[in-house]
Amino acid sequence: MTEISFSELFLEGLQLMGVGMTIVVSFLILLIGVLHLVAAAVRRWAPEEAAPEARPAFPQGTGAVNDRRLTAAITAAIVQYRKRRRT
Amino acid sequence: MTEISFSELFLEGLQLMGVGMTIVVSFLILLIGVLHLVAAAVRRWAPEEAAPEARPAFPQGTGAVNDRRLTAAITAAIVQYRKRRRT
Amino acid sequence: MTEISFSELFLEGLQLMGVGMTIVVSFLILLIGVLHLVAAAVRRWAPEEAAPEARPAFPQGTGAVNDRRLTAAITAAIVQYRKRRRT
Amino acid sequence: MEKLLLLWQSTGLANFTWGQALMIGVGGVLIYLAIAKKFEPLLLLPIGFGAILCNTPVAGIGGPDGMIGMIYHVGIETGIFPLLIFMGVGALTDFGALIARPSTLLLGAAAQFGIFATLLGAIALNLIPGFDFSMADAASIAIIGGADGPTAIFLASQLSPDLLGAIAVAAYSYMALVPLIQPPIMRALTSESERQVKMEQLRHVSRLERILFPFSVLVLCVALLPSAAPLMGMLMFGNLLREAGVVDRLSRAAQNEIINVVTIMLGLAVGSKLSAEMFLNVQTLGILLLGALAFCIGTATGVVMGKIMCKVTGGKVNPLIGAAGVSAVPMAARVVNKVGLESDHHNFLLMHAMGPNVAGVIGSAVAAGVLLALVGG
Amino acid sequence: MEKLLLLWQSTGLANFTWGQALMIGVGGVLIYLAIAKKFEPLLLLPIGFGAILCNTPVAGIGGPDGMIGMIYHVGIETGIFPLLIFMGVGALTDFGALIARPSTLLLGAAAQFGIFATLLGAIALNLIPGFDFSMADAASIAIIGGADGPTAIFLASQLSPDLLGAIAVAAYSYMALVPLIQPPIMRALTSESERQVKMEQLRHVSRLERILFPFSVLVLCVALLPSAAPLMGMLMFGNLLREAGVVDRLSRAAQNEIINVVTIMLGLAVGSKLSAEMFLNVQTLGILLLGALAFCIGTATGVVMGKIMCKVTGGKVNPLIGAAGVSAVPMAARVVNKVGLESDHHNFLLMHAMGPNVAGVIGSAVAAGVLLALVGG
Amino acid sequence: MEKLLLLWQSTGLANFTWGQALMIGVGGVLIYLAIAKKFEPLLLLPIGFGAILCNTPVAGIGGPDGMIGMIYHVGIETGIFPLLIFMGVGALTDFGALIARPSTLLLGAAAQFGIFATLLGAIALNLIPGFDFSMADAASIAIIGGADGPTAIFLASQLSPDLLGAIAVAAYSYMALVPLIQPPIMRALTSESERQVKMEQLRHVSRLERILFPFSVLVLCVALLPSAAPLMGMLMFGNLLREAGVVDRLSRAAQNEIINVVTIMLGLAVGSKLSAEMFLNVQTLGILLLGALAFCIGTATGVVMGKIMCKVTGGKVNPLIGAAGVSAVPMAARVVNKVGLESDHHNFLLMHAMGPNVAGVIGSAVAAGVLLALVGG
Ligand code: NA
Ligand code: NA
Ligand code: NA
Repeated sequence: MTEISFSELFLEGLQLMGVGMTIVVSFLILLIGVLHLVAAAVRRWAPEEAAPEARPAFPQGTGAVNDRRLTAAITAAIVQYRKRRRT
Repeated sequence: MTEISFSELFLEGLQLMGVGMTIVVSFLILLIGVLHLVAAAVRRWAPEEAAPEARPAFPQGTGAVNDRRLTAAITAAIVQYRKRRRT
Repeated sequence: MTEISFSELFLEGLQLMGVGMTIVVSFLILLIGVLHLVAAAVRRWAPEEAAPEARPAFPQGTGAVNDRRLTAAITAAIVQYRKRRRT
Repeated sequence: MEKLLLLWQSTGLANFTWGQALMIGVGGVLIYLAIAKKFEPLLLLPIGFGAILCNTPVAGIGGPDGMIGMIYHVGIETGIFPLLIFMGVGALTDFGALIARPSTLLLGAAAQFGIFATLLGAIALNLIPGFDFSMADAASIAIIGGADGPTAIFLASQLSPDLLGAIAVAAYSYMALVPLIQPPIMRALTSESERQVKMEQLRHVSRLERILFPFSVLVLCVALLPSAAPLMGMLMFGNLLREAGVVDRLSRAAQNEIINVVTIMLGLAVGSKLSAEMFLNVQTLGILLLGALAFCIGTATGVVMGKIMCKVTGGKVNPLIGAAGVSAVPMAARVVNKVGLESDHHNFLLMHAMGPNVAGVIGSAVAAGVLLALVGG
Repeated sequence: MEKLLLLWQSTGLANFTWGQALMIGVGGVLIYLAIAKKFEPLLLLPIGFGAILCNTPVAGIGGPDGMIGMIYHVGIETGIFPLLIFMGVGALTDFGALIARPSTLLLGAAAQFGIFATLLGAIALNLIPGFDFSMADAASIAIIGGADGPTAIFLASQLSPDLLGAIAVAAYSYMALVPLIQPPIMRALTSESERQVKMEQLRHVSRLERILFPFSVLVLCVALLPSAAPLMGMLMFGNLLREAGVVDRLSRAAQNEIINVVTIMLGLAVGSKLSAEMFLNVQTLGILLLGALAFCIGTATGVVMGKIMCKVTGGKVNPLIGAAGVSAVPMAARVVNKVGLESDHHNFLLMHAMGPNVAGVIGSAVAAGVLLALVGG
Repeated sequence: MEKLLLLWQSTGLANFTWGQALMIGVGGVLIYLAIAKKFEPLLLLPIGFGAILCNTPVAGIGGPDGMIGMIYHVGIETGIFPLLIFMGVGALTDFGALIARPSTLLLGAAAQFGIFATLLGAIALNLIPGFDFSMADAASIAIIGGADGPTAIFLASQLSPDLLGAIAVAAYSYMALVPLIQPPIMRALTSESERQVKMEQLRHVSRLERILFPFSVLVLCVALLPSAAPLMGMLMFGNLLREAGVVDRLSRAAQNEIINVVTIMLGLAVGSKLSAEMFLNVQTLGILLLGALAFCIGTATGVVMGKIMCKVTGGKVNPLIGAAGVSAVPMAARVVNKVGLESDHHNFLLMHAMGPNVAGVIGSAVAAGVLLALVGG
């Protein structure tokens, strides 16, 4: 490498800081805009009907209880039904 | 590449088609023969006794029925057990 | 390779056998020492309190008990079910 | 500011060529087809993404020092990726239906006529100005008719790397389109009564036969057609891992870890061949056209052979199953089943179509071997 | 015996340099931190073990013909390992919180100031005798402030391979120290009432938006900052595999097989850069110092931007979540949650902090692209 | 037709040499042993298949441009494959029994005498015309006595690549034959009362001891025998992944994905060394003979050392467990258990035999290091 004075390097670093930070911020602000656009476009042209696949915040929570109860109820019903059929 | 006239290339292609298709068909006919031979040999010298590991066409068949009945019985039992515990 | 007489090669082999076996045995004896030292050090400075992480034979602890009760209930149910079916 | 200028000169916008922009669009279309239309998503999604990345200006991701370029060099130039996928295919494939009824190999053979007819078609295209396919190119294009992705990629990587991108895209696209392409041809070539033919149940195949099958194929291949030995060898190796019953660890590795990882890498690497100069030209149109032709002819000859077998056996073979001979496992067999059910709601042809279907895989590996031996020299 | 002498000369004891012995100790310390203190064990344990193996005298395991040296050559010099890990990170990351509230990208942007301030700091260190960081070195050191292991390794491998060992160790160590470094800064810069700000629940994000997100990022990146395309491309490719919903096999491979295997190899290979001459010098001290500085500044600017957003929105943003903008996913978001709970026991900020947290990953990939474009030329 | 002639000339039949045909038969025999006799199927099946593919005439699959040739070049010439397998072995091995009773290392040491005696035997064979083993060859052959596949492959690939095929086949075959080879020797060298010796239950080994174990071994190895550091290092790295408890993802990757995939590749690649000129000669007979000798001597010296320890400890050690010192984990330990049960139906020696068994792995890695240091220079 050629000899570079400290002040030159520091100035270059300052420049790099300014340019770099500007780009990072601009890029992410642009991305904010694009994401808003996409969201608007999706809302307009491809809205989900009543959010059929919305994942609940506590997926295993009450659902699990219901599931277990349901299974129990259903299976009990099946057992009953089978008994009746046999008799 | 050297200059090749279209007709030469086409003729070569025709030839390739003939030879290629012949080989594919011969190869697979030979394979048919080999497979029949192998099957005969296996039947003769290493028959499976009453096909102990024969996989039934509908593997879940009657087993599934049993399983389902069992599940019903088990779940009913669990429900009962839980009820008893709670009281 | 240069021409090596058999006796030279054999002598070298003998030497290799001696040296090699010596090293293997010394290395592993040293390792025995180190392992005893480590074991002593661990016993002295970092003994496990009543082996808190000793893995019990039935790893799920109280869960296992519950499980066992459940299993009992289930098995009883199955036996019942089978009996009923047979009659 | 000098730095800003430097940066502007390093942006994509300042360096885009029209071709790159268009190819990024092509990549997007492939991904759209993969996600929205479920066109062979396992391959077309990575291929599409690879195309986008490799057409990014300045970055050189597909170049000799770029990540995807290096993956291409290691995995596709060497032929290793398609061979590893073929091993996985072997480990995933149940050849039982073929072993139970070896005669279905005839259907798998007949359907390969699509390959050789397309070879002639590719050469004939040279009559049109703008086309200049060499014999190697024609062979690589023709193999699209084999309806077998890894075989097509393997052959094209050996004979015509420049056409690899277009060929892979065409092969996987048409495989996804099998449910649209095949039924009209199948209906046109068969009568209602032929489509209603019921077939006997397949006999039981013992474990020993399943183990001996890979060796039967391999021995013939080694003795007669060594140029097909890499493809056929890896296919049969995978199948032996599956059927041996003593190396389940390895079988699972071939069916999962290896095939999944290699699929990601292979897809990205194939995408690197979707550059503007290689893809945006009239040759690609020709390849797409010829690919469709190959599928149609293969389906037709398969069905015709089915009709012949139907006649010869006195009505024991449903001609529809001939269409499954193009391979495209298991899509083509499902199509056969569906078309069959249209004529008789109780006639399930799926298991019977699996025989010609897997026979088609073997058939196109044989055809690839022939082309390698005769053209690749 | 001549043999015994030969053997003694081949022992480690006869060949040890002090540096090697010390570096083996350093490796041991890293493993201790990994196991006993749970400091990023997935990386620091293999790095530490790699350091021990590569500082074994005579064996040359880290040399050009040694196993780990070859792994370094194939995986890190080429940049492929960090890129594959980034693909896995993409497949593991849920960008939903960011899509639901894009404005949090500002926090991810602000936190990158830590990077650029550290760059200047690294250059300033040259005033002290013994330090001689080039611009490329300064950039590689600065990226530690990105709090993103694979990004740091990627950039350092391209710009300053000699500093790679120290940089990787610093990056992962500070990521593990986030729960100690951040809270004091967060508390010092915010008032009690600011820390109690409650935020609105995030809106539902549709599957289509999740699928379009990788493309939004990628298109911007390709058009404006191609030098970030490899990193950002693989991150977004992984995320697309995850969200596409049609390639679950590949998504799982990226999240498990690939990332696990590559992590082992990457760790060992990074360890090979922990040699005495590269690590046991004053520059490493400088790197450790600057790394801490970078984390502190990034946290501070993130929080300050959070305060600004709080003001501008009239109190709809809790400034604490700005601290998550340094990335270090998901540790920084958890720290935010914990500090928030100290002020209000019912205020769970975790989900709100995930937005800036993943924004920080994108932000530092952008910063890496900028540094590559401006310094790497 | 010229094309047909060309094609005939490209068939295997027209190009077969007798050697190739015979070697394909050898491959078949290996696969037969793997499937029907369950002889180490994970290795012998891929090796046998690799042998078939690489002896296919014309195709050149094992050549420098063929798939398996390239895999050999990348994975075995570099030593990377056996080292990765050793890492997996480390992650799969529980050294608890050895840590609880370190004295069993003596048994692992004694059994390595089989290696060095065989070395002398190999040299002695040079007296018979037709044999011409160099010292490197002798060392590679001798390591078969280590009863450790990856160690044998690693050493042979470094010292005598030409003998690699025969050595790998011999090593794995004899490992599979351990239940036949060992019992007669064990019975001949011990008295009924010795075989009935009951051993104390092993003490509990704490987690910390398990974590420190890899370091104990590694430090000794680095300090005294750096030439064994690659092998021992990877073995201990794998074990540390297992015992650390904080990197379960990596431990599972080492135990499954990596070891399975590498086993497939390693097997195929070893098969490429089963060529006629390298295998079909009198040297292979010598290797098979010497391999059997090595196993027998190792078993004998292990048992003799067991008898000595039995005497010294006043009957606290059952001499049978010395036979497990040859390694062949866990087969040899099971054989010990079985032979022990013959003399006392209530005396389960399995756990006690695990100590010498894993000690044998360490012992042969040390022996390999010695041979590399003294012969490999
Ligand atoms: Na086909
Ligand atoms: Na960041
Ligand atoms: Na051993």
